Amino acid sequence: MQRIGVFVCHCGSNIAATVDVKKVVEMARMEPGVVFADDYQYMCSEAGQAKIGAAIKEHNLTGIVVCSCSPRMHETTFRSCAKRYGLNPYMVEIANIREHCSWIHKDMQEATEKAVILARAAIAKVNLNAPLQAGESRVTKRALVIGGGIAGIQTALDIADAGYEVDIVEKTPSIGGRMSQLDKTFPTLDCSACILTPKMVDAAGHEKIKIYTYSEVEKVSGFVGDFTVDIRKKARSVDATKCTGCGVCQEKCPSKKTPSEFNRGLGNRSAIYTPFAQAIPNVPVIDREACIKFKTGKCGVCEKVCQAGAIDYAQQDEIITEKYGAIVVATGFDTIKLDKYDEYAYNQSKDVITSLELERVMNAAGPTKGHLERLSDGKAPKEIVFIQCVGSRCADARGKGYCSKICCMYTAKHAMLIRDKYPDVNVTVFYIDVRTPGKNFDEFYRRAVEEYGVNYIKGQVGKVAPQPDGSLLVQAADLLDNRQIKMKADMVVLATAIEPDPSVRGIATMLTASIDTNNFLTEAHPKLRPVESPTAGVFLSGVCQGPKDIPETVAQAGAAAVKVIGLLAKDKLTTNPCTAKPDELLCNGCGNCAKVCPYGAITYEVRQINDHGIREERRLATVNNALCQGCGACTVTCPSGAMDLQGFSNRQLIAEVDAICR
Amino acid sequence: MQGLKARALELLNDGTVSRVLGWKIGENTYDPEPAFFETAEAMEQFVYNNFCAANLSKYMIEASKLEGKTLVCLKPCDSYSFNQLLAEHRIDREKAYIIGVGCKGKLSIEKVKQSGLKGILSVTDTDPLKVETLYGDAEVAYKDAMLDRCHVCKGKEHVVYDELYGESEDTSDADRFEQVRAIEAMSPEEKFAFFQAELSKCIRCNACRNVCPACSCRKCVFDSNKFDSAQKANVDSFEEKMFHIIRAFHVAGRCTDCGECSRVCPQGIPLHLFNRKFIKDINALYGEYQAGADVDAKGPLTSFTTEDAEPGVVSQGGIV
Amino acid sequence: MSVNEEFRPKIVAFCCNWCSYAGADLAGSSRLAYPADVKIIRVPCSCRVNPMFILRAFEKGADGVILCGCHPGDCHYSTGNYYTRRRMTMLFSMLDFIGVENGRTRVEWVSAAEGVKFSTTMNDFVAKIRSLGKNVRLGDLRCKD
Amino acid sequence: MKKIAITKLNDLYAAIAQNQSLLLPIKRAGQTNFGIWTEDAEVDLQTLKTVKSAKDAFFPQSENLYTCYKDGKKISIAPEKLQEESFVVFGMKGCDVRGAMVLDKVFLANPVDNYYAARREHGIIVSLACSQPEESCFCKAFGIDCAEPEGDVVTWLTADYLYWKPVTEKGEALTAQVADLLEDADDKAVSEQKAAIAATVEKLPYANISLEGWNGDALKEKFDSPLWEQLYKPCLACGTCTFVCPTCQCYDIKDYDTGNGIQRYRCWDSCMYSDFTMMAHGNNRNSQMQRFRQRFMHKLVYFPANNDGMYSCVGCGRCVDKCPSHLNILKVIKAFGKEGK
Repeated sequence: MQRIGVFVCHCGSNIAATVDVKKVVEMARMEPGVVFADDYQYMCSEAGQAKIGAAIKEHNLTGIVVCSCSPRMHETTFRSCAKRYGLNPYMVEIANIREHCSWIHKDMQEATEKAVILARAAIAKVNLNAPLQAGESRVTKRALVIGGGIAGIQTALDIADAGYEVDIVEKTPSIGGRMSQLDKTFPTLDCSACILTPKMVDAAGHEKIKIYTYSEVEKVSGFVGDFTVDIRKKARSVDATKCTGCGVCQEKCPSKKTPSEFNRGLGNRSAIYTPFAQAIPNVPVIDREACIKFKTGKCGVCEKVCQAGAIDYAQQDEIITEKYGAIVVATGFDTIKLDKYDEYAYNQSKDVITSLELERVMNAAGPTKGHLERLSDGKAPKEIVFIQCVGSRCADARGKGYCSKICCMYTAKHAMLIRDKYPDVNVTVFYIDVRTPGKNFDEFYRRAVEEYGVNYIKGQVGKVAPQPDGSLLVQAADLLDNRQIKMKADMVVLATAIEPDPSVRGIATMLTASIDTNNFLTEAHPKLRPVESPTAGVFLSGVCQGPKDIPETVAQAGAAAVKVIGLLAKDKLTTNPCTAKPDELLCNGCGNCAKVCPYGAITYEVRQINDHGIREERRLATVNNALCQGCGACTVTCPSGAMDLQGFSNRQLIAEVDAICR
Repeated sequence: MQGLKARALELLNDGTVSRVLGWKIGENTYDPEPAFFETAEAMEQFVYNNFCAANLSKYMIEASKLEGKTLVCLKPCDSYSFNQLLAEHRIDREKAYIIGVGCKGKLSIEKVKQSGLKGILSVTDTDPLKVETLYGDAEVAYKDAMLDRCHVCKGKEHVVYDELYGESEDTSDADRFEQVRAIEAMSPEEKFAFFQAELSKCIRCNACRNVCPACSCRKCVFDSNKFDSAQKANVDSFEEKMFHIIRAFHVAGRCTDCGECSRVCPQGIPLHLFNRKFIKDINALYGEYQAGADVDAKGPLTSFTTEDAEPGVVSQGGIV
Repeated sequence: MSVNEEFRPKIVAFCCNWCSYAGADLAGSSRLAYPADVKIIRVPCSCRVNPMFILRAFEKGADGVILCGCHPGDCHYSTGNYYTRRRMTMLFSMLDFIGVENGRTRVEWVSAAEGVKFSTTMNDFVAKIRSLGKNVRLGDLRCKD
Repeated sequence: MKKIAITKLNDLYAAIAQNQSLLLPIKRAGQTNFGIWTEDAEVDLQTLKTVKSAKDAFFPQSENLYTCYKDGKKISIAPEKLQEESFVVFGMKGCDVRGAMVLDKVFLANPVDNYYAARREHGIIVSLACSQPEESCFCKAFGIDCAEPEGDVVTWLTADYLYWKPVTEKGEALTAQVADLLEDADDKAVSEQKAAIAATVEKLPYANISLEGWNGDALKEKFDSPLWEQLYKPCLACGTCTFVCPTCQCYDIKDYDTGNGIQRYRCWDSCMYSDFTMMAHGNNRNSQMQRFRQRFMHKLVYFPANNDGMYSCVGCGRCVDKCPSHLNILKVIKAFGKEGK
């Protein structure tokens, strides 16, 4: 029989205002196994924890129930507390009487009754808890960063500077990411390439960093501290060890009609190409879809002109298997597809472009060499309209419910830059709200309006209609003046919503990292653990976690690096003891549990057993505790109930059911 | 039958097998019992007639632990059960020598009695069955005395065997899911009344479970304390429901529809309906699946597709 | 129970730790109310929920059981909820087959970000159970007194 | 001797049920078992053997012994009420009536089982002669006369009438309750039926099976016989034989948590089950052979040894009909007979 202590937290007035905590204490005392119950203002505080500790000592408690906030919040706190006072941390259960009770119910009697039942269920469970011992697993002192944008580069640099090996896997031929496509950055207007390129060079030159470009993560197995990852190094068709980066091949390549990914399709590139001049590595790849040699077998110009003899048409994809202790996801973002936004005529007119495309247009290395011109006829625009929140803050299913966060600022930047360089161009911005929280952000926006005369109109654009004269008719509502606006524009720029790069879904599945409905990776805690995935050993850097600008990305990248360093600094990790455990006397060895195990944690072995005097050899399931993550899929597949989950055992869950239905 | 007996004896005598698992002649034609034969002398009592309905595959679990090979006689439908047990590592293929025996539909003395005959003294396994009773002689058509399951025969092919003996016949002449569909068409009240009446007869004798080749757990969850579910009392109608639902669930995707459960129920509960409902649902939602047809097949409840139907399909017009 | 007294169903909600339990937490921190009839049991993954737990709840007097997990494809354990989906489809179909009102059981996928969905789901489920009334077809009479 | 036209049987049931509950063979979902009579019940006197015996009337498959209630940390115990009202079991066959007498030996011997004793005291048995015995019947081997069974009232069913003969005081009292419905009758039809039954019984294949060698002294030779090892093999370890048996009396005692308290109940158990008499160290019979042997040794050796030679088998033949593997007590008796033991 357990000796259980029940501790009811007031959480200031968060709980106590709605739940009669004294009543919960009184009712808890009636429950089997309970030898002590008390309440306190803040159980999680030092004094609260000391109270728990004193009770553990005084009443020889073997288990405790804390009626408080969500276990997702403070389970770890109370487990550490228990441990400090000599109680096994897994003898702690939490009754969530805040999020699941006091915060959602108004009626005191009703909330109190429910709190009593939730406490009862936790008490019933802890009555069946058994002390669990965490196991140990080793840590491979090497990190993997998936994505070579500014987030990935920064994370890798920080980890490497701390002295740990780190590999970057980038799916495109060069690191650099979205930031390399940007012209200027807000609110300082410094040139993006000027601040990014040195970091790229640092990363490439760092002795602890290995960069796999044109490569993708193919398979991930293992767990925190001990991941095994297969990286597919796609065939570049160019021998990187021989290539000097002279660029002759690209010049001579006869296939030059492939839309350039780097220029967002606004210009073309050759079949053999480096995405941009400062690419790292400065080694081209052959796009086999576009290459005449690969398509027809004839050509071979690049091979002929390459003096280094680096062209290798026979190169094959290579699979590299490497072990890592930690994995950082830094897969970044893309702009959403605009197929569902016909009203903005994006697919009908070349003069309707996205903001990211405008970055390329404004950039000296871009398709227009930095001249602001209409892509349809090359004329200089006189009237430019910016439309904000295209697909962001969207109530319907066409777009995203969230704010893309960066658009207000980059639009102010674009408007300001255009007005600065081309004072004769009128710039009008249609917006829902202008959101400028950030250091020097609002000042920046105000300068755009006040100093540069950008015309901001609060209102949604209903339609952009291409006119026979080549102009664009913009129909909008001015919400402040409450009037309909019809204006002609030469160019329309859409502040298109950003979304996580589509590749993140597959990566999340491989990593078993959870993802939200918008495909942003979920953090372990939205406030307290924002750079960690709930999957141990997986960390988040940059926009894959949520929209953010460059300084935020860099800050988060550093934070993720610190978490990785903290992990890699350990020699051993303690493993989750809530793992599946088979009862050898009940196991049939049927093999069904292994079929549903996502981690390959279950194997079978033939063992001699003594079943109440019957001695025989049996095929029995064995669980590798280091691999098992404790999902419990196996427990339901097992018909005899031989497979059980420690910490969430059949009998514990049934006891909770019983306590609730009583 | 004599040929089969001779062949079995031959294999026993030449040491290919250490024993024969077949049927032993009973007090009458209609009550042969499953039996192991280890000697030529014992083999004199070997019988294989049209009343040999028992599925012997489950006995192979114990036989697999014995020294030497066991010759086992499997009818076409039994061979599916054998395969399923094989897939779940419950039996050892190396320990079995399978003679796939011919089957033209098996007879049931219960069916003969249901035709209204009482005090049966003897019966033949011919078509028609000639029945001698205390109260007069009668004849019963073979089809009328056949087990229900044989009317939805899986076919005459054995899915696993070492050699075949005798002719088989596909005796199916009914729609396998007709009864299931009839119940599906009922109102919830009618369904409930139907199963309440049927299950209230259950005496929890466990015959259905113990005969079932899919219920091969060393210790059934209803006999262990793992779920606090070890109940033997039929005090309350809930217990029967729980037992039969969970039993059906545990064998879902594993049940070959051999029909032994319904054959052995002393209260005549149509237990196969539970299993067949699951089979019908699985076929409809996850693709046609016959447990035991392929040893390497992935079971429907240990696999998935990302496009599977949602559980809500049940309340949105049901699974059809 | 007198006829005037409002029927307060007993409802058990199994929530997976990573998505739905967090969704319930979010509903709480967003103060999105749903009836107190719902009591949540935390499980690591929806695939931990054994049909026996659900029947057990009904046996002991529950009027409705709802199971919430991560959206298919988003399972923390990558595939757990796919198994849940098949298992529960089968179980619910069987309950329907034996004449149990099919609204008494439900599966909903609720992500950690869907506090609103959690709350509306629970409101809707409770309303459904209230309309179905007391569970009499699937319960142990010994627990009813 | 009284009689009542079979067309009026429903009136008779209603009259009996007016004063006490009435159990009789009722067909439900295709099977006939004893159940409580109601207006719409389908009474079935034609089926010779109910699937389960009438044992439930006195020794239910499961029954509450007492209930513990919890109030805070205080626990109170409420014993289950014993049977206080009389009830009638109608249509019990000679074998089942004898079955109850076998149970008496167990439950009425010291210490008396109060639950059982109360039911026996308040139960009135109206037995029914077996007009058409069947092939699996061998009650004669145990000295039972199915043509004139024991009971408080004995009845015979002919094509037109139910003949009614009170035998005991309880029987007389019940007869008085329904006297209005009964008319006087002579013994002729009954005598004819008895003679016909006797003639049929002689033709039954097992009616005269020899029980020689089966007695309380046979323990040693029977227990160690190698025959068991062959006989048990097809046994599925199900409990069909025990649960349909009118004399099997083993039970288990269990607790059920109702949420508000604990109901302690007892329920039939079967010596065929692997968890029968399971103890902390395991089971004292850990092979199916031992369990199988137990059942027959108990019926034919241990029971007579303790009860003045009375077998705890009454030859009803239910296990013969119902065993999924076609195993049964007859095959066991005959197997040993062949060995000449």
